[in-house]
Amino acid sequence: MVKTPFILRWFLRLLVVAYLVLLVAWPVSLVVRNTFADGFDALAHTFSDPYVVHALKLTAIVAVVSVVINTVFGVTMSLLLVRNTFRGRRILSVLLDIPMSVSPVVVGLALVLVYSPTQGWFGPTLANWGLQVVFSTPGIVMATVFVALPLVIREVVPTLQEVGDEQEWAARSLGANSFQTFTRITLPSIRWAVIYGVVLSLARSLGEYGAVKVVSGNIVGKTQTATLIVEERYQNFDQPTAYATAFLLASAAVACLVVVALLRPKHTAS
Amino acid sequence: MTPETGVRPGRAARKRRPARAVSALTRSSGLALGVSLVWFSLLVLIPLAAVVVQASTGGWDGFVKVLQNPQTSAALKLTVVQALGVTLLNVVMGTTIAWVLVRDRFRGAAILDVIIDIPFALPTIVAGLVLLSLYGPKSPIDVNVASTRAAVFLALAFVTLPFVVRTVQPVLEELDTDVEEAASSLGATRLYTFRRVILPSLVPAIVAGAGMAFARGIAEYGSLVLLSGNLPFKTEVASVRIISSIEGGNTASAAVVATILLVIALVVIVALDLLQRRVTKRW
Amino acid sequence: AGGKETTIDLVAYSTPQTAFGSIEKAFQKTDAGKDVKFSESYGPSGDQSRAVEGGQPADFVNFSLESDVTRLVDAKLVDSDWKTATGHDGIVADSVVVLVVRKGNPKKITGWDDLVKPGIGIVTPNPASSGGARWNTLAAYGHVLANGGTEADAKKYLTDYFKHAVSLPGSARDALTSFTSGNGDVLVSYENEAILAKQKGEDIDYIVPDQTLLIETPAAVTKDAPKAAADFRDFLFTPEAQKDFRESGYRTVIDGITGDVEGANDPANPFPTPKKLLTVAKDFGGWDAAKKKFFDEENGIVTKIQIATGTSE
Amino acid sequence: MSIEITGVNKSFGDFVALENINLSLPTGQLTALLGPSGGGKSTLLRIIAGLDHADSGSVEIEGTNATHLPPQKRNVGFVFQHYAVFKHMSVAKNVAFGLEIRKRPKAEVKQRVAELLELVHLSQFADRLPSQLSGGQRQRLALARALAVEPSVLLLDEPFGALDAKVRKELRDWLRRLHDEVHVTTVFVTHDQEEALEVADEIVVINQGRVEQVGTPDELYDAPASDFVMSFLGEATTLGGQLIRPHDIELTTSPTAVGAIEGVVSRVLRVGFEVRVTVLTDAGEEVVVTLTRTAARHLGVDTGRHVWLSAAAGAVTLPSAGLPVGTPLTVA
Amino acid sequence: MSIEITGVNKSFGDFVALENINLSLPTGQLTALLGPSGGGKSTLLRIIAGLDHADSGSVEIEGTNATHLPPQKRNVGFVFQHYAVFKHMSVAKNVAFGLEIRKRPKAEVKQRVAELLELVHLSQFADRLPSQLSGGQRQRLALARALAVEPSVLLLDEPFGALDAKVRKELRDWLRRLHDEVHVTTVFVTHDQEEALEVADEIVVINQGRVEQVGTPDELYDAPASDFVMSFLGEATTLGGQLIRPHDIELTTSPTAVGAIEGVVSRVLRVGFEVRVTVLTDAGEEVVVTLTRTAARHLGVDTGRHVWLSAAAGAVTLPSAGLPVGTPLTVA
Ligand SMILES: Nc1ncnc2c1ncn2[C@@H]1O[C@H](COP(=O)(O)OP(=O)(O)OP(=O)(O)O)[C@@H](O)[C@H]1O
Ligand SMILES: Nc1ncnc2c1ncn2[C@@H]1O[C@H](COP(=O)(O)OP(=O)(O)OP(=O)(O)O)[C@@H](O)[C@H]1O
Ligand SMILES: [Mg+2]
Ligand SMILES: [Mg+2]
Ligand SMILES: O=S(=O)([O-])[O-]
Repeated sequence: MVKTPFILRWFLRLLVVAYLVLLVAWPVSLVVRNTFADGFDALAHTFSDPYVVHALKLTAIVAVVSVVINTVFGVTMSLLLVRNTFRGRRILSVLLDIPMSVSPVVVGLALVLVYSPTQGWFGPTLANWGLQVVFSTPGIVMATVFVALPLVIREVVPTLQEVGDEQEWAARSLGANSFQTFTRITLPSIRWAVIYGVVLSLARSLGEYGAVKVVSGNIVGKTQTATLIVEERYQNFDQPTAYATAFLLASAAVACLVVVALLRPKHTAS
Repeated sequence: MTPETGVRPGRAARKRRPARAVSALTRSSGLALGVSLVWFSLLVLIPLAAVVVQASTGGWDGFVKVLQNPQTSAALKLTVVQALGVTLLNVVMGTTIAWVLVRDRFRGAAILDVIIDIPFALPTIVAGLVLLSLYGPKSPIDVNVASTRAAVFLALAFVTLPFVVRTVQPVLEELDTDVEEAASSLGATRLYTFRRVILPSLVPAIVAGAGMAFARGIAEYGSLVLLSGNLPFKTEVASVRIISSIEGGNTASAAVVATILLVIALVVIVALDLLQRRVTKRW
Repeated sequence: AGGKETTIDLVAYSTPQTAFGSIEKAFQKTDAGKDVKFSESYGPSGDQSRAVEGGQPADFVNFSLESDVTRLVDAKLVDSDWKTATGHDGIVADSVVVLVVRKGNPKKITGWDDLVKPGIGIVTPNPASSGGARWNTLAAYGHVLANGGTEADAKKYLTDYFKHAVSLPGSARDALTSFTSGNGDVLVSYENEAILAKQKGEDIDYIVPDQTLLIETPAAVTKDAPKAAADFRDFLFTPEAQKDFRESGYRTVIDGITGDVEGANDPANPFPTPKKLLTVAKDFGGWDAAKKKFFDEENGIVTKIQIATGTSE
Repeated sequence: MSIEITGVNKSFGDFVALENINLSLPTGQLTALLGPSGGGKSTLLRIIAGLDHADSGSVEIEGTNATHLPPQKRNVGFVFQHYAVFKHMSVAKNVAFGLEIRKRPKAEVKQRVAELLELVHLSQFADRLPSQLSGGQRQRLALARALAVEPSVLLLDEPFGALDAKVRKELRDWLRRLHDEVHVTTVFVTHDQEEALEVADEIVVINQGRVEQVGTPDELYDAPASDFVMSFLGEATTLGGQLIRPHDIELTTSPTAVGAIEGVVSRVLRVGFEVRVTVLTDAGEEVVVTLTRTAARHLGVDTGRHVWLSAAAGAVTLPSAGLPVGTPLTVA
Repeated sequence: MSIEITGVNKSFGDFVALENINLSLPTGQLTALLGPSGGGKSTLLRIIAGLDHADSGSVEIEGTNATHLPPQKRNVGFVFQHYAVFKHMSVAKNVAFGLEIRKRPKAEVKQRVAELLELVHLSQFADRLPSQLSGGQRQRLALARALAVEPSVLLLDEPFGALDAKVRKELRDWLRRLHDEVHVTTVFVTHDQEEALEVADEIVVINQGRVEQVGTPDELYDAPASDFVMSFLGEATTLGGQLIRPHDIELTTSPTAVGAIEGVVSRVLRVGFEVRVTVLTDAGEEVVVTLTRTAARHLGVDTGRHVWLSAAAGAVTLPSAGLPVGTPLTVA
């Protein structure tokens, strides 16, 4: 492999380190510092607060469900977009980016407009069937899925294009059906893209506030997610709990990537 | 590795004639497309349609009136300009970061790699708080951007950081190095190789990341409010106008602003897409 | 009620959360509240009201603005006689608009006029996005009238006031956070917020200006609410409950409650009566009129002033 | 008939890659597809394998119409010109892939992979990733992978392209032997005429998307249907306006034969066992004559020597159309 | 000396890819690197080009120590075994790349690209993307791209691997001619012994990371330093335990020569102009003998016929060590 010249390499390194430290590392270190200002007290206190524990659990469930949905949907969509042509493909591709551009409050508003049990387009019907969407967990999941929707697709599509389909055809010729080709050849080739997509979606799902606030009703001990409780606790002067919970959310995103880094083979071939 | 892993002969031709049998949807992919579309409609398209319906209750006049409101149009302008600026920054810095993380795995790079996604996971209030305490009136390095446009920019840079980095990274991982070698043997410097050989392969990923960064940028609110101060005509972003309208009981004009943002996002995403096509064609 | 458990869905704006914590406990000790549980939700007043309108389960609501209850009346979720169903016009707690300053009052703020002196930065929640914050604006405007000024003087003052604003966060609590994080020199807020913040150890002081506005927070029960909800609402007017409100910084709606209030400027005399206390009903013709006059998205005074100050820069 | 191709056409945009191809390849036959670069060989092979679809025409494999069958249902082994090895799998995993898909018992898979790696001399590289292999090693890997599944039809796109003559010959012999033993129908693309002549039962010459000639190696060599086939299969040179093989020219140092063409030796090149003599005739033709080394030594051929050239008895000649073969390219 | 390689070693992990390589390639010489797959040819070429770095040893190009010079400063043209064409650039853009870096005037670039595309027969494909080319076309593109910059050293890794004999010969002749005209120092890897023998001034045989022999084509053919070189350069067979070229065996139908070895013809294969006769000797040796078609016809060689074999006068023989060449591989 061709080496980058020494000076350029160091320049880029310094630039990136400076940028990331100033923009992320330093601010985040404040969260850590505030969390551990009194040693482990804040964390211990946080874990002994049943409402916080409930919120953390709810967030974990919502995040996992949302990530699973978005990953399945995202990978399927990406494959359809890259490996097939059909009418309206490009329009669909553009529409898939739209959820990102919707203000979280509007996401909430939009979901309420359709799924509100009292005024929504479908809400009353669904309520008759006994399905409460808004102000309960399904609504929170929908809002979370909504705001993180394009992440997996936008990760996977470019990589899928770059990898090409030659290896897939080779697998076909060796007798693999579509599913086998996908799981054994395509998925391993795009694994980094999927992993980054999953990590991003997870982080986004953990951190979403605005949309979830609107559709959850923020009912303490029921529909209150971790982010909502951070907001609430901070504003009620319980800053240690707020920071500790925020710290836990950030840690989850980091942990996810650390696991990935550990799983990564020591010298990847290139 | 073979140089043509990217596109197998036949693909380009397929694009030209979409009717070809190779490209036609098989039954199972047709089914998958159907299910995906239903889900996408239930989750995104129908709710957004409801918003647009709300917006159109005031008719065309509703749109004109909202756009004529100087405070709203100022907020829209600020939002778009800042989002574009941040997108540009992300294109440059995001690509650089991805490059350094993938190709220059120096000691400590792993630490940088794991913090990239934190801006997403951090609740917005905490993000706002820590940014404010570092770059606000109490800044330990005497950089006070609070209540200025720079604050909007800073907050947006923070929340949009992961997009370009994370879209470019996997493509760089998969990119074959032999073309880089070919370029350097033809006399290209590292920078030239990057510009002419590597970058074109990254363009789709960069554009995907940029599109999302822009979209998120025009929609963001939570993390920038503490830092920016929401000052009308100065640091007030479009989302605040939406919230104000909702608070003022005027869902229709909130929906109008939301719809305008949707249209702007669509235009920018389509423009980016076209740009990408032109750029990748030209190279 | 024979051991059968009832749950009251309580939806309220953010501030009284602490007060409700102790009031609920007290209520559960009464006969009416024996088997009652609470399911609580707190948030910005307008958001909460709209959520209930949109179908969020609610038996008992408490907002910072009357119009947030009116919305539910219009949605036929609350009976239109909610004001008369109890005494006190449905108002469960009062407060006044105050000026919060940094500890020791380094800028020597004593009243409204000091806010528009050179070099002073004001933090106040954005009246457009925070319904509750509209009290502040009316207070700032009204103090001019109370001093005998004309509407034009008041507009002039309000214009200066917004020129001095360095931060207009989305809600009252965001504004407090912004202020304690270092923004501005003075925060326009509510007395109960200031007291609560001091109780929680924030480094602030507050000034009750000579002319200020009475803040009244209404509560109501919804139509389909269980009887326990009405019992709970009625319980709020008992001295026991009012004492809890008082301890978390509110002014009571019934007389005769005493005791020190920690966090107040003078704990022994926590709620001095301002020289001139304006009310929305008396001085601004009620919320409907005030909303139209000041906060209309097109022609409201505040809207126009914001445009004028914004575009003049 | 194992593979029956009828009226196959294929265009890429305006470009016609295959034009009305009709071929029948009997079961168990070893067929070589031979033709110049860009002639359409890979395209045809891909259509047989189901990796591409013809615009029109049909493909029948072992009696069933396979025109619309997906590749995995055709039981066809394919070696890609560009190998298309699975980058993220080790060498052994690559070879095992097809077997694992077929859910063969673990022990069998292991043994078979070992055998195949042995065959292609890659045993010591079993655990490497493809990126750590040399070009030829990758090609051998691709070959082993395709062979592993014992397909009923083997399609090989330049399977030995990157291999040296020795390994190439080993594998070629092995392929021939495998073929003779199990009678798998095999089609392989090659650009090596000698390879085609030596290994194939039948050769299909493809040029510019059309089949130029189909026949046994001897038929093609002895009775080329066109000057294209003649000059493509083995060397050819022009002697008195006639296309002729350099081996079929008799070179004498005195004008013995009637009508022999006189010329001067302009270049003598020895290539191993052979000697290639270039003669400039008095008519200005550059004729290449190949002699054995013994014959050359015997005749004393040397640059500047006057010689006489004539077609040997029974030599195949064709009128040379168009550009004479070996027209020098201008140095750019 | 144009390229001077001293004491170069290269390992990949534990695997030794190159071991103490010392070579000097004079300016203007055309050198062929020949050797079995995985021998280290590409690795050596990559080290010369600066695309890989030796673990130890030095590389000197045109008198300057290039060991630590980046590739773009070496003015070396490189053709990659896997082409490494720029996927997102048209054919013409690919060829123009190096010229544009050198900021040549637009008109010149255009003309030069046109010339080169003409040379490699790709003119009509100038605007296509590489993904729309056949394998051979891609290789020609890669070749044209490397030639465009007129480097002082040309390194070609199997530049003709995917081309048919005809195009291959054209390009080879062209390369030879270009070389003779501008005397660019050229090193090319090939797996085709005949190509090496025919084109190269000097051949370097590399096996298992070591240089086996360096010499002119004739030296290598006539005086192979080892049985490896002998059997690798041209065919070899064993006759009475001696390695010998099939061409160097005299076949008679009666026991004329003293010490001739008796055997029975087991297989006769005609390959174009030649006939390959396999003889099973009474000692159980399988000997391959090559005859011209005329000679074979003359002698009446046929399966089952008793023949006598002896080494021709002046034939090169070497004691055959280890496995006899052509040991059949077992069908897995
Ligand atoms: N990155 C690598 N890691 C480990 N081994 C490698 C790597 N690259 C090459 N090798 C090994 O080094 C040896 C020499 O490789 P090289 O590519 O030089 O062979 P070659 O002579 O060019 O062969 P071929 O004719 O097949 O292309 C091979 O055995 C190969 O497996
Ligand atoms: N996707 C494509 N778009 C346009 N033309 C194409 C495409 N794929 C192949 N072609 C053209 O079709 C013709 C036949 O290609 P094919 O790959 O079958 O050639 P081939 O005979 O295998 O050649 P080679 O020996 O060089 O591999 C070539 O001229 C090629 O340029
Ligand atoms: Mg081909
Ligand atoms: Mg090689
Ligand atoms: O919570 S408030 O709406 O009163 O700011």
